[in-house]
Amino acid sequence: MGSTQESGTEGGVLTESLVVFLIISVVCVAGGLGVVFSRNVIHATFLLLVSLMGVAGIFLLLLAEFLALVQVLIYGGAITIVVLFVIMLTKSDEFESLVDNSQKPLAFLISIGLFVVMTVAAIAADNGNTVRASLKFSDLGHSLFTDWAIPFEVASLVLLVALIGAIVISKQGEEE
Amino acid sequence: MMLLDFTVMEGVQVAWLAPAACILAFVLIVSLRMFDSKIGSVISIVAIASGFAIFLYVFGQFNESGPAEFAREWFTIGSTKITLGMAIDQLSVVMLGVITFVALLVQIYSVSYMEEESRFGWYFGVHSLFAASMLILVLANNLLLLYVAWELVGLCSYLLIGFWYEKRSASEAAKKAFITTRIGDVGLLIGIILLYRTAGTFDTSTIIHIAQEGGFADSTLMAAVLLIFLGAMGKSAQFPLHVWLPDAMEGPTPVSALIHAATMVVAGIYLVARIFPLFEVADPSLTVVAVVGLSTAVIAASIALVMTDLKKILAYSTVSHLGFMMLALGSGAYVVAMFHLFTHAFAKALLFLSAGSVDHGTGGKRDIRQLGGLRKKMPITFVTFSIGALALAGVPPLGGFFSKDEIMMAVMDGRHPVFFLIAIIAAFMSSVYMIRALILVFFGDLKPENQEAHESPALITAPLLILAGISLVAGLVLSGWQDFFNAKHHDINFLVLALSLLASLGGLFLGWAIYSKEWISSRDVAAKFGDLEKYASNGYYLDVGYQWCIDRIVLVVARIVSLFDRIVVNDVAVNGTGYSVFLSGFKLRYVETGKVYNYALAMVVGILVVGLTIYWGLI
Amino acid sequence: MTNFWLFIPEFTITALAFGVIGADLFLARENKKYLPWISSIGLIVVLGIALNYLLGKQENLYGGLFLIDDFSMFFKVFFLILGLLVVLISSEYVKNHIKHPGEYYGILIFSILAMMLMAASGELLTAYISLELLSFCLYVLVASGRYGEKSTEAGVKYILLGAVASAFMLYGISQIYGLVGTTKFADMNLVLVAENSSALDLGLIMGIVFIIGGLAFKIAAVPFHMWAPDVYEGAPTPITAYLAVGSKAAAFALILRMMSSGFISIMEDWQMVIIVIAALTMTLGNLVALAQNNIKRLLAYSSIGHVGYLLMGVVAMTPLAFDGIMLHLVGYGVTNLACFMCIIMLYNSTGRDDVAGYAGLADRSPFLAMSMAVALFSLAGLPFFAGFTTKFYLFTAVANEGLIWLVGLAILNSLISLYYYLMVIKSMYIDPSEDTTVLVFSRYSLSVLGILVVFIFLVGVYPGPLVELIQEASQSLFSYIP
Amino acid sequence: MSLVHFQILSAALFSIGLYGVLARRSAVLILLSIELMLNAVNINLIAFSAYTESLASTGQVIAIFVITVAAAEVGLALAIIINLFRSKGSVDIDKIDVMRW
Repeated sequence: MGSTQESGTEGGVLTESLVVFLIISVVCVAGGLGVVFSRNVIHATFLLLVSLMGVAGIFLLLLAEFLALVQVLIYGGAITIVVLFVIMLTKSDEFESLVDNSQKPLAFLISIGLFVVMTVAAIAADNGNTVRASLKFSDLGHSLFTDWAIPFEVASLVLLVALIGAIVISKQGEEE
Repeated sequence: MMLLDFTVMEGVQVAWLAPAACILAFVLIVSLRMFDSKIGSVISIVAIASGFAIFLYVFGQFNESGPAEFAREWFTIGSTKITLGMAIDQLSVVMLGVITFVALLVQIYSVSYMEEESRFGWYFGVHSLFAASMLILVLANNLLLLYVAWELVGLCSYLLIGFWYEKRSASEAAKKAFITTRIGDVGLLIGIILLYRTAGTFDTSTIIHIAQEGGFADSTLMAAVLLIFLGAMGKSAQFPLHVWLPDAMEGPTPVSALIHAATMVVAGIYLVARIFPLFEVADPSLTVVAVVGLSTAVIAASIALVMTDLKKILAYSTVSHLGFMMLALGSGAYVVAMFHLFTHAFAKALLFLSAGSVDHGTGGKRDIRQLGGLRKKMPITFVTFSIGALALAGVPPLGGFFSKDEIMMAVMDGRHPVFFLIAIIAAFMSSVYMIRALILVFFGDLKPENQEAHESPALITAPLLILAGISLVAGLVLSGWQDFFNAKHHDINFLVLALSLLASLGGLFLGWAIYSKEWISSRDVAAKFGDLEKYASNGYYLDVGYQWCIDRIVLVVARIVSLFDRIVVNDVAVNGTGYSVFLSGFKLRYVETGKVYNYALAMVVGILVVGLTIYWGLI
Repeated sequence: MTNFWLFIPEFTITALAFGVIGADLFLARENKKYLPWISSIGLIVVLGIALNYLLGKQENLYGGLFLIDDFSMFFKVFFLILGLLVVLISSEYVKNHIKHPGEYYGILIFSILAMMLMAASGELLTAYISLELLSFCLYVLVASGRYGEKSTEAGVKYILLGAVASAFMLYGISQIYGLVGTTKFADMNLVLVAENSSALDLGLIMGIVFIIGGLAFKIAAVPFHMWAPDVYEGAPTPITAYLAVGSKAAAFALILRMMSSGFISIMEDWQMVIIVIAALTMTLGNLVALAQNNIKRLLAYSSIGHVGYLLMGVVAMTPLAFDGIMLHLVGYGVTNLACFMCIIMLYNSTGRDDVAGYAGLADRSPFLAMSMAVALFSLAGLPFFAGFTTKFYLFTAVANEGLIWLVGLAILNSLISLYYYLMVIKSMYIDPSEDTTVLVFSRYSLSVLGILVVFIFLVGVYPGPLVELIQEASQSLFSYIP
Repeated sequence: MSLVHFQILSAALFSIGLYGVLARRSAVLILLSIELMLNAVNINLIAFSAYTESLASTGQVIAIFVITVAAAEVGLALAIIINLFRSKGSVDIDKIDVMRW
């Protein structure tokens, strides 16, 4: 099932790939933090794009080229654009006053708590495996269309329903 | 099954027709919306009359061929078949008779009593439904069906107490009855399910059989039996769950007579009698029954002494007598309990209907301080009320005398003498309050505002006379009763007999002395009742002494008890539970802020709490 | 090679959905009234096809992704009938209040497909994607109410919270996938049995809890219930009925299969938590319902209460308890639909959905008041109505496992619930109405309501055949456990 | 560099997204935060599939579905939000509490 590739070394030495990982991680996290702390919704959207492109980089590090491609195409090419459209359609100046709600401190605590729990879980379960495996496009495609044919078909219906729904709902306000 | 095969059928195969007829009446009245017309009452009375006819047939068959049972499958739970069926035995035949007969009389009475009401047909519809469910309750051969009927009966009671829902007190009372009895019902259903868990069936006779074979773990059986008893306590208004019954007097008087005196409230007694062998196996449980019964009898009687509302006096008297029945059950004599149930049903229905007649004749007065001297204006009611009162007071040879006496003997046999002594005191008090009510309502001077009082029409007095006749002779069936139940005759214990007689008559005399002295001048007494004048004047010291006793001891105790009753039991335990339930409902709703992020926070906190709980193995 | 005949109900129902949406494009505005007929006849045809081809089949497709057995068959039939009934109760409402009937019915039918898939899926991803299809359909349907009303608000709340819940569920799936190494329920069970993990590690717990959290959101169990009252109130009324019955039933179908064939070996770990959730859910639902004055909101809380009862069955984890859950789902479903049919009929003619709007209904429309009373009595679990039989079965099954106090709490809660149902009934029969015009309904509505009321009595009085079907279904579920 | 690094990154993104969901007032910003959470899931999935040979393609397949669903979700949610904006003139979550209690 594809080639395997040695990476990293023993003893926590900073390898090239680790450095790359750290840089991309910082981009991801910084972008994410920007999304949730930014006071400007347009900035937030662009920072989301930055963060998601970082995620695409992570996918590359994980040897999932196809996913990285999809990530860039869908998030960069579609989702962000749609969000920007919507922001333009709605009154963006409202966002200046629309910052955070009253439960912000609690939200902060809970998020930190969840992060701690998840990190502890990850560290506890770590099996120290440093070998990454990559997957051929054709294998992915084959598996998607044979083993996972049912979810695939259902996913197409999900998209269809979302499409119809979006049209129906946004047409509602017209002609009234 | 050939339902309409007119060859001789077993009683049990016809018995179900009685509730079926009543349900049919209910469905007809409700679906045809005959809420305002008189036809509703005709349908209902025809149904219950045919129920009575069925009883006569069933009774005849039963005397020939003995107990019988039949059942059909309803559905299965796992491997357990749930059946619905009817059983005919001594208990159910007796109850069948009492219910159909009293209900028939009460409905006839209601035609005249309720004629001015709107929703006249609705009243009869619910009456029919009540009769049907009560009949199902007593005929049921399994606990599940019994429970079903038990709930329906409670629902009808709720509807009828709240019949005059425009009156705030009536709808409050309905609600209170509903909530209070529900507390018991939870126990009942859990108890039944507990029995089912071990027995794998709801069939009453099978469960009893298994219990007698020792098939239940002691603790399970004990828990189940006590939980079921909790249900009986709620329905039969045993202390401290009795508080709903006096309030239930907000309903129409015929309803009080039928449901809250003669039939529904004895369902608890019937239930305990029905599964009596279980109580015998789960040994100390009968002591609980006896203690509850005894305390109910005494406490309610002492409260009845100080009540001024005629229906409330009767209500507390009912509670007290239900206590006597429980006491008899707790003393191991369920046959005696059933006998008292029987005599009490007629006597108390009679009293309530007479009270209703007073009410009807005086334009709605129920406070005994505003009544008085009615015996001339309402002679028939006077006679019937007196018979009822004396029967309950236990004056020989009326029905109540025999049944009370039997209870006393049973208590003497089955329990510690202390029980007996307290029971005698309760019996004594019941004489006092009965005579008090009798004197204050029918003797003395006629109040000027009551000059218009008149005797009630024949549709009202006829049922009164019939019930009075039965109360007069009910005691005579005693020996037949015990044979019918194959029970042993108690050896007559003359000490007990004498004491209980003394209690009844002493109570009557005392009441007479106190209440006629207080309301009529001694000269009037001397003039009217020459024989008694000597006693009254001789008994002056006694009079003062008893008055003192009553003022300083009985009244104080009674007030304390009734205060306790009002505040602790009523306001805190019953209303308090109700209110706290409501309050928490009303407070909790504000958690629902309408804000998405609050909702999301609740979810996330939920997830974290659940996860960490599992991780740390907290529960 | 996969036998595609086994997918025939799914294929045909997809075709039906497309057909309805397509027909909408070609039908003139005055002919749109035929859409519900097309949909319902189509659903009946699908039902016939499903029964004809799949009855009694036992198949395991795509290595356990998709299971055809009595359990999934039962739910398929249940969902198809449910969908049919929802189409029937929708038709008059849609005519008056919904702008795009074709899409409404089409998406409704897609959601039925989604529920069928959920009941049949034997694997996390398939289950998830089907759940997501259902959710999307419901988001659209919830938000499809008349412009400017509460519907949009309900839609926003539902989709945002639903997305959060689905993110958690996905994270859970990823954890399970990484740590257990498979997403198929049956294999998961094998791995978990083999590990024989007395103490689960945190990551795995996180996975399971996140997934349960996502499903708990769907069934609106406390504390994941908070969207439900708002969404139920805001959604178009037939959709509220559908949410309360369909999406819950589908999520329960999934939960039952997942718990019984995936997580049964680590039952001790999650059992206690579900007990607590069940207790909280039923208590909170019934208590808060006491304080409601909008009928849809009241029923939302009542349905939360019912979820509490159903969760007890999940805790008990026996075939008997599963029977109880399925039976109660059916009984509750029929009853709820009847209840909502009444609400829709009243809303269509008076525009009221607050409890006060029910005052004097008995005089204005005796049949409607009677049906509503029957439905409410059934929800309260009074004897001879569906609710009693099904609740009783469920409670008994749970008590059989020794959870007596939980059953006691449930009974207490049923009694509390009787109280608020009676408030509505009292309002209908007793309170005077300010408006005393007699309400007239179409023969169509009355007959649909009549059918539902008959069902309530049928399930209540003669549940035997239904119980037998359900027993077969739950047996097939437990046959997967080694 | 091993699996645990990626998992911690995923945890961080997930928590950041969650913070956004819990703390923001604009419906659009909440939606963006949810996207962050979904991406965290994807990192987790692909990391597992890359580091565990036996898991093979499943992780990537699931990730594809996650992206699909995320895209659809954004589309639908934005449509509903636009509708909300048209009827209320705002996308402020604090203002959509007509239905409560």
